Amino acid sequence: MKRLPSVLLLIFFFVFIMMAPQAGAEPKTDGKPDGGALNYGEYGRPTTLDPITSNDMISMRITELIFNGLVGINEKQEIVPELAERWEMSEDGKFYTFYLRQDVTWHPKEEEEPVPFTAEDVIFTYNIMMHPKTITSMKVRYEFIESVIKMDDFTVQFTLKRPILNALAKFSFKVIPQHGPANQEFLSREDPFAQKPIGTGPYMLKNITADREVILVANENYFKGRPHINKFAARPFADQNIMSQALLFNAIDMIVLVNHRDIPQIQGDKRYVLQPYNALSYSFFGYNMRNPLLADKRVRKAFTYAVNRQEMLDSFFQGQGTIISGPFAPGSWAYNLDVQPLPFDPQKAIELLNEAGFVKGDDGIMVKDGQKLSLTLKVPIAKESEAVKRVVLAFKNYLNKIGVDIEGEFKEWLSWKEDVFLNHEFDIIFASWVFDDSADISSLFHSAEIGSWKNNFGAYSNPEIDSLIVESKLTLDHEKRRTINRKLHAIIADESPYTFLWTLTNYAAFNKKLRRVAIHPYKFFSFADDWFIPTSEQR
Amino acid sequence: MSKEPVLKIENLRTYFYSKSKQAFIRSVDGVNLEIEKGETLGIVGESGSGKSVTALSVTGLISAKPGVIIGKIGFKANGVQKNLLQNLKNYVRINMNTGRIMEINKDNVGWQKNIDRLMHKIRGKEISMIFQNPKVSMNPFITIGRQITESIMLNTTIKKRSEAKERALYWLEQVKIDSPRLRYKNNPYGLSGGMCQRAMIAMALSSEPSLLIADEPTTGLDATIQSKIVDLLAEVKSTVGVTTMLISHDINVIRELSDNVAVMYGGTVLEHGPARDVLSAGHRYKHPYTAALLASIPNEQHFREKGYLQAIKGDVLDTINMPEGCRFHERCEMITDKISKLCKSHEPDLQDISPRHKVRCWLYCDS
Amino acid sequence: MKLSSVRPIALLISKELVIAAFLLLGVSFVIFIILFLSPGDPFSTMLKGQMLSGAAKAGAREALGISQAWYSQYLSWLANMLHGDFGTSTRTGLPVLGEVIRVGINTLYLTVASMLLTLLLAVPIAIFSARRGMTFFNWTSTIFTYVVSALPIFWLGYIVIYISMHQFGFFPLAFGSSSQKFDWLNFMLPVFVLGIGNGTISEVVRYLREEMERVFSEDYIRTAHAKGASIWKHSFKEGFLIPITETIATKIPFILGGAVVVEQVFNWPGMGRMAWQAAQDRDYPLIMGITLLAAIIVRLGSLIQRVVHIMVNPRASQE
Amino acid sequence: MKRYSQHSIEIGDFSGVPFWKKAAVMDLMYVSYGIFIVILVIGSYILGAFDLLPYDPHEINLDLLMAPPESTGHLLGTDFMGRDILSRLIIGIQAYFLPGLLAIAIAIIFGTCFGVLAGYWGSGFDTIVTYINNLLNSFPRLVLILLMVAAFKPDIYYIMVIVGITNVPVVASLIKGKIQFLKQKYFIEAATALGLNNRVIIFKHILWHNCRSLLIIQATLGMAEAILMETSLSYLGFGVQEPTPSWGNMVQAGANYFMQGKFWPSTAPALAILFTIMGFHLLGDGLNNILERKQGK
Repeated sequence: MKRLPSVLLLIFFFVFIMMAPQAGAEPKTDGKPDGGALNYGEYGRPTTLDPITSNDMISMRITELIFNGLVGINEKQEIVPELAERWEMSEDGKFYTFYLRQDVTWHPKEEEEPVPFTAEDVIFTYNIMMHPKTITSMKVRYEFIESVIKMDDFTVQFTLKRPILNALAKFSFKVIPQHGPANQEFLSREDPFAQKPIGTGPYMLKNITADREVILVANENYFKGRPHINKFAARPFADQNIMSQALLFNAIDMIVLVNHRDIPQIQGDKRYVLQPYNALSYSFFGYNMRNPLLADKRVRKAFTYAVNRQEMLDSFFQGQGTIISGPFAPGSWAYNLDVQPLPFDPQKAIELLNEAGFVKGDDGIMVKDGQKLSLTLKVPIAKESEAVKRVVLAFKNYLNKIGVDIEGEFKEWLSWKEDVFLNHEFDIIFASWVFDDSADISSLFHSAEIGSWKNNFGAYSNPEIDSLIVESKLTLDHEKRRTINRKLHAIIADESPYTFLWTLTNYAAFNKKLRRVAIHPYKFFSFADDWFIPTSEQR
Repeated sequence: MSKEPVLKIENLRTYFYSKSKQAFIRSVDGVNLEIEKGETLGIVGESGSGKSVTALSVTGLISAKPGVIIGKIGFKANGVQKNLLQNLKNYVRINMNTGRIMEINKDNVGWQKNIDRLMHKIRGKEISMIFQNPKVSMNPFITIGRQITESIMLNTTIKKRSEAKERALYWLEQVKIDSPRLRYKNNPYGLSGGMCQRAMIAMALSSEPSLLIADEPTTGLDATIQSKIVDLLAEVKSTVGVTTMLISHDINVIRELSDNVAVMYGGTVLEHGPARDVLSAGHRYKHPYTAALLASIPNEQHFREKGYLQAIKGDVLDTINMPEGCRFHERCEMITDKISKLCKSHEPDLQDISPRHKVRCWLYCDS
Repeated sequence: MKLSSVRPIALLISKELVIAAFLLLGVSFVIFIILFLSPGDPFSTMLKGQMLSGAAKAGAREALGISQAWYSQYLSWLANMLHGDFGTSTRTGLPVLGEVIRVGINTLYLTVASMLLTLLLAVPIAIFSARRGMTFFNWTSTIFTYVVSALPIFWLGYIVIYISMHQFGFFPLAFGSSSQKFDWLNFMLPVFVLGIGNGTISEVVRYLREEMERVFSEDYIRTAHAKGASIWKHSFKEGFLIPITETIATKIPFILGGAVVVEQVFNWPGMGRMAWQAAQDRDYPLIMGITLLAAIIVRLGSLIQRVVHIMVNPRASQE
Repeated sequence: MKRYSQHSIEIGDFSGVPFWKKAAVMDLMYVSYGIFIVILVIGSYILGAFDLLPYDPHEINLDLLMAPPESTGHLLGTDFMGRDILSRLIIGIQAYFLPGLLAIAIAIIFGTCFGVLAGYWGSGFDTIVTYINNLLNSFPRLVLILLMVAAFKPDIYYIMVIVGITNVPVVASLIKGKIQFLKQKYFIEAATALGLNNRVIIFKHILWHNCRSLLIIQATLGMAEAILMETSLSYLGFGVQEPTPSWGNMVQAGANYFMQGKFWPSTAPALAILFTIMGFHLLGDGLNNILERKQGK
């Protein structure tokens, strides 16, 4: 039963030996064994497999294996060379010059000589990304770039509109080959490239099985050296419970994101390793400041006081997470440790409400000059939404205790988005954001971001915040910026346009045959080329 | 000139249990009949008098259960000789001569299985039937040709399809179907009622049975066709000369075709004898019921006399609660004071009043 | 078969095909209307915060080919479809036709197999209780059909998986995977669940039994009996063929519906799963494609049924 | 006059015959079971309405998540929010009760109208009804409903209305068939000849006398189907939404823990569904048989 795949792999091995050009492709020097295969389970299917048009985590994880950026990030969150072996930044910080590696080749199309990677590709990628007809979520991130020019075949220079702090991190965008897409102007999902991507990364797409299993095989001439594991297979599952069971029955070797309710069961099993990694995202209840009741900061604070976050964290997520007080990643330079999360204190909450002029009505619901404090909470439906349900129900419960009537409403994802971002028909939402890698919260709280399809859905506007945000964006001095962000943090925590809940600790579960597994919190597979399986357990 | 009877029915009783009435319906209640080789026995009687059930009992086609078939049906023709009701497992046990229910033996699967065993090689082969309403009695999904050849190949020595087909065509000609080769390919749906009936007769004859049971062969056909069919049957009788048991409520049909006649009423035979005696209005020994029947035939001379059509008084017998005594006495018009007590109290036997003519009535028994 | 019956059938098929065409048109229109009336412009949700200027938006709009009013959208879509171009999925960008056919075939395996299973269970039960009346076996099996057709199907699926894991120690991944090769047992489990759990089996048994009882009491069966022929042979066409094909035709939609759930549970790469995904993403072209394919399958079923009906029953052809 | 009637024995007591042989008895059993279920449903509906429940079905208890049965006084244990399953089970029927009736009402009323139109008055309606029927049958029902619910709003009333609508043509075609059958029997001509007006013929003779059993069957089947449909939708995430309890979303929520060997939270509602739907099916079939037998006589 195991015979067939291994034979196939052998064949591929030969093919690549044939094709491997003399340049590069030196094996890794760490003396760890090559071989073995890793089947990991994903809940759902990838949209597209190219880094530009795809917009979901599953695709992002796969593209992380197939593509590289100019710069990368190591396990200590430091910026390290990747496709660019070194770079220079002009004094005024407007010009970034990247010197590209010369030994990099694109994944060979079948029976073809691998094409070398050049500056052309970088420019091509940028142009396609910014083309108006290309629909991608990355545009916004790269608005700061003025232009890009090719100095020579292996040198590119980016010109920035204005200097910004740690712009370098942003140059980690994945580069796609010029000879990849059929349409050279812009990239749409119809383009065959979107399903048959060609990259420079450690793994290359072999095929997609009848079962929509995405099969990746080792790139023999990866410029960082051949990855150890021969094959990655991303298997889509339609039911998370079944997926966990699949792991426990060795039908798959890894689950990238374990459902928290399954953690105890997997912990109990010695054959598997649970590896924590920080989900670079935080959950929150967001308030609609357009609603006069919620415009009053005391009310919002009262809500925050009323919610027992620790209890929720413990009983729903096995306590795997940290409660936060502001919009920055805890432990990051921007996070202000002096701002403590508000404690659970219903009494205080009630007092605050009374201050705000609310009194308990005879039906136990707070009333302010004849207006009941009853709000609608809108939540998007997902099939696997138990955790969400739990948090929402608990929230409702807590607020009922202090005399607030919450009307929970679960809506289908797209119509929810519309209600929130377009029509702004909501009082409270439950959602989560991904931390911005450069701690930029302008899109969330800057008053300029109020409007349809803008992220400041709550219409929170505060001139002080606005000015601080702008300031922090413009400043180039890291220390100065740090202090500004700490200030921002403090103010937002006090104003509490959101009730910040927590950032969770996610768990990847995998068969313990996998060794030296390091996980990038967000992109997950960044270091996958170092993972290996001891020869004895390769089967 | 005494030939041995092909079929000898003795004291046949066929009851059905009616769930709704919670009682047994005595459709056939002590019938004695015999048919001699080559003769045609006509059975006449009102509807519900048990004619058809008798026939079905003989061929073991009674499907309703639980119920009773009991008695003796001796069948004797080329080689075969057996009682068709040999130790049949019945749902109830009854007293052979009075027909009283003695006991109900529980949980009985019915007789279907072992009747099929008994009837093996007889039903269809030795005894074949003609039913009423030919159009529904022929399989509407199969061409008549196929149906006839099937019965030929099942029941005769012919086993090859081609021969069977020739044979079938022969029989179709015998029954005067025009352009048989064409009809051979037709489904019953494509044929007229008369055609169907002819086809069915052909099918019945095609297995060369030693007994042919025609159950109301003319019912459900319109008058002209009826007479044609009757002619056909008469002709068949003369040419093929098959022993026939002809069942009809139409006295004219009976009179035309049968040598002997049995008059049935309330599940038993009231009169049995040569057709000419039984069915001639002027005959002196006659059962009141037969007389009434004959009187009820519309004929214009009688109509001129009386000015209306004679009908039998009273209504059809309640077959669940038989009246004690003669079954007919409640409707009988010839009861004389001398015998009326007898009529009410005891049922008369079927006794000879002249050779081969039996009547079941107190009028004609001395003492 | 005989020439005489070929013509009516050819005629009928052409007639049915015309009807089917109209129906499919109707189906596509209904779906289109639903999608059109549904709140929310999926396009703008898709573009959320990805566009710089209105002009760019317009550009992207036409790139996606949704710029005109709804009826012209529908008509153009229809026109393309008649050229065999069903558009591409807005989610994966793959051509809808290919995708739908690919998953459609998988679903067809599942559906047909479980249909067969349903019949394999239902027909014997029906026959026995029609012929032998209510014996203990028939009674229990009838009750059994009632039970299984009242079970929530995904729960049944969970039970089956749980048992297969903890009793037999294997994990049902239909279609195998790169690590597990295709395995009949894995293939059979979903079929089993859908076959007995699709909630129609009791109706099927009931219907078949009634039909058979009716046919067995027909006069022509008695005739066949009287001439010593096998009543099975004679009752086959009206008593089995027609009712069974009828059942198949009428129950296909239900089984397809059940497939949606079973495919989720057993991770079956089929139409139902895709339908669910598409419904969530408002993937218009894909939804269209899937529903049309489903409709086509259903129509095919009823076409077969009609043809069989004509072939066995000459009367029908005259009508 | 004395007759030797033999009722003494012929009240042929079938006592010795095993019960499953006696169709009448079986049907009675079916029907009585069905009625029992219906009473149970109505009863629990009333209980819910006057909330006479062991616990408050919405009361959240985070210290007692997924408590096994019989522990801490929760007869059937608690669910993933520590809510009492029994109470939610009882109140859960409310998700189906009125909506289900609505679905049935839609199906029966409109179906009957169309059926009569098609069968009684001529071919024009007939073709239309047949077309609509085929049209709706061309969708897998679940897919259609899934689509609607995803497109608009996961609300039980939506679901039920659609279930009702999809059942309209079914009822219609059945009624139509029945009427055409009656026409063949020259029954309607006779009635008209007797000078009855259409209203009487349709309502009294056609619908009441001849379509009763058929409609009853459809009603019960409709209810059963509605419940199953909601259950499947709940599994797909589009059923009745929290915090409103429905058996469907209870099974779904419980099933999340099924694989971990915690069976009770899904088994209890699943069995409730099982028995209820069986009840409806049996009720329908039994009643049908009985009425048919009546007519047969």
